[in-house]
Amino acid sequence: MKKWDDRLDIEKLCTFSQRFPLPSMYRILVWKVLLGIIPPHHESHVLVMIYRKEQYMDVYHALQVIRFISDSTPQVEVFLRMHQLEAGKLPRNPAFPLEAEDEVFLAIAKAMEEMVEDPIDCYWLVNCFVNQLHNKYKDSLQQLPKVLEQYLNLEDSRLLMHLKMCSTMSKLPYNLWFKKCFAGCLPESSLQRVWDKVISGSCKILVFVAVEILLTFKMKIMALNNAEKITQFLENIPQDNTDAIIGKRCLLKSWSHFQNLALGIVLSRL
Amino acid sequence: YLEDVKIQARGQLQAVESRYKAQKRITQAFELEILDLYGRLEKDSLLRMRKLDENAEAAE
Amino acid sequence: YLEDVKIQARGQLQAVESRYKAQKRITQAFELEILDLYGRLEKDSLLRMRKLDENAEAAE
Repeated sequence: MKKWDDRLDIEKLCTFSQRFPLPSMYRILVWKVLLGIIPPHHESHVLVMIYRKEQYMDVYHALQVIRFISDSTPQVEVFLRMHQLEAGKLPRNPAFPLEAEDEVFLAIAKAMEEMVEDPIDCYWLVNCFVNQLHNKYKDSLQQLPKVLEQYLNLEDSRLLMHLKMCSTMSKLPYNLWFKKCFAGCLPESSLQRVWDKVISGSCKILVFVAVEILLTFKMKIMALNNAEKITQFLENIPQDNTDAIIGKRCLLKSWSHFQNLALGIVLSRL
Repeated sequence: YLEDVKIQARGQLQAVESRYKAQKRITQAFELEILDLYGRLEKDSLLRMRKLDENAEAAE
Repeated sequence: YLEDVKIQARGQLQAVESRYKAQKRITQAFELEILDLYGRLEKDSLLRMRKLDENAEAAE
């Protein structure tokens, strides 16, 4: 008798990931399911992963044939070329300069590479994560700087005033925070917890983390009075402090508080 | 239950379809590469012919 | 009825599977073409280098 009730409940998984950090032993499995790499049925996982692996090998081999990659090409660059080929965006020549979106891909791939050991899993996760950012979140991501300003205004209007006085609001590292989803900016354990939320359906967490960073380094930021210096500092925040920012306190308590606030902001616009 | 079977089938179908689409992209990339390589070969043989002409002229 | 759904799903899966295989055969043919063209390009550039060497020797 076959078991048919071994299906993961996507909705429950999303709700759980929104509220708690995923247990690390299940993280990759849950991410793969949420990103649609494997279906919710346990029974299909082996078969579907065989297809995914074949596709990986097909694309990888093709890039070798057209001499886009060699054995010495770094893994993240291999992933980028694979992603470009699959999207029909492979440049005519590997020597062409990279586009801004390629840099975003590489940053996310580098961070993912450190979290995921298996290269096939890793490629699929990066590929589908980046696609999710492009497809599902494209419009919301553009709104995030505005939401950040509104949220910061509620949390600490003095800090917002200071940032505005130094004309920093338009120059904050939005690319790093929102497009790269903090890849290369936060240590791995924090990044995983932020990505749990992004993958399970909320890119507003990115605003929340950005504001927490601003609040944490408020003294330092208030002492700086020029946009370049502030931006430079924020792009290279000391990593030992950041785990605490994304710590339990923030992600469990303030996050739901923030969700309510964000909802308020959204509702007030209607 | 029936819904379940359908969802499961759809999951498998999506994976096979994506593998097929990737293969199609590969064909396109190979096509471009072949055109490019033919272009390079032709340029090379043109160059060689010009060289031969020049040598012939020099020899005259 | 459930059997029906399963048979239908299997049919769809097989259809995409065979499209994939067909596409893969095209890719393989193109791959051979690419390898051949690279071979010819490399032979050409070897020939050219040898020519240059000969010319240099002749000039000495």
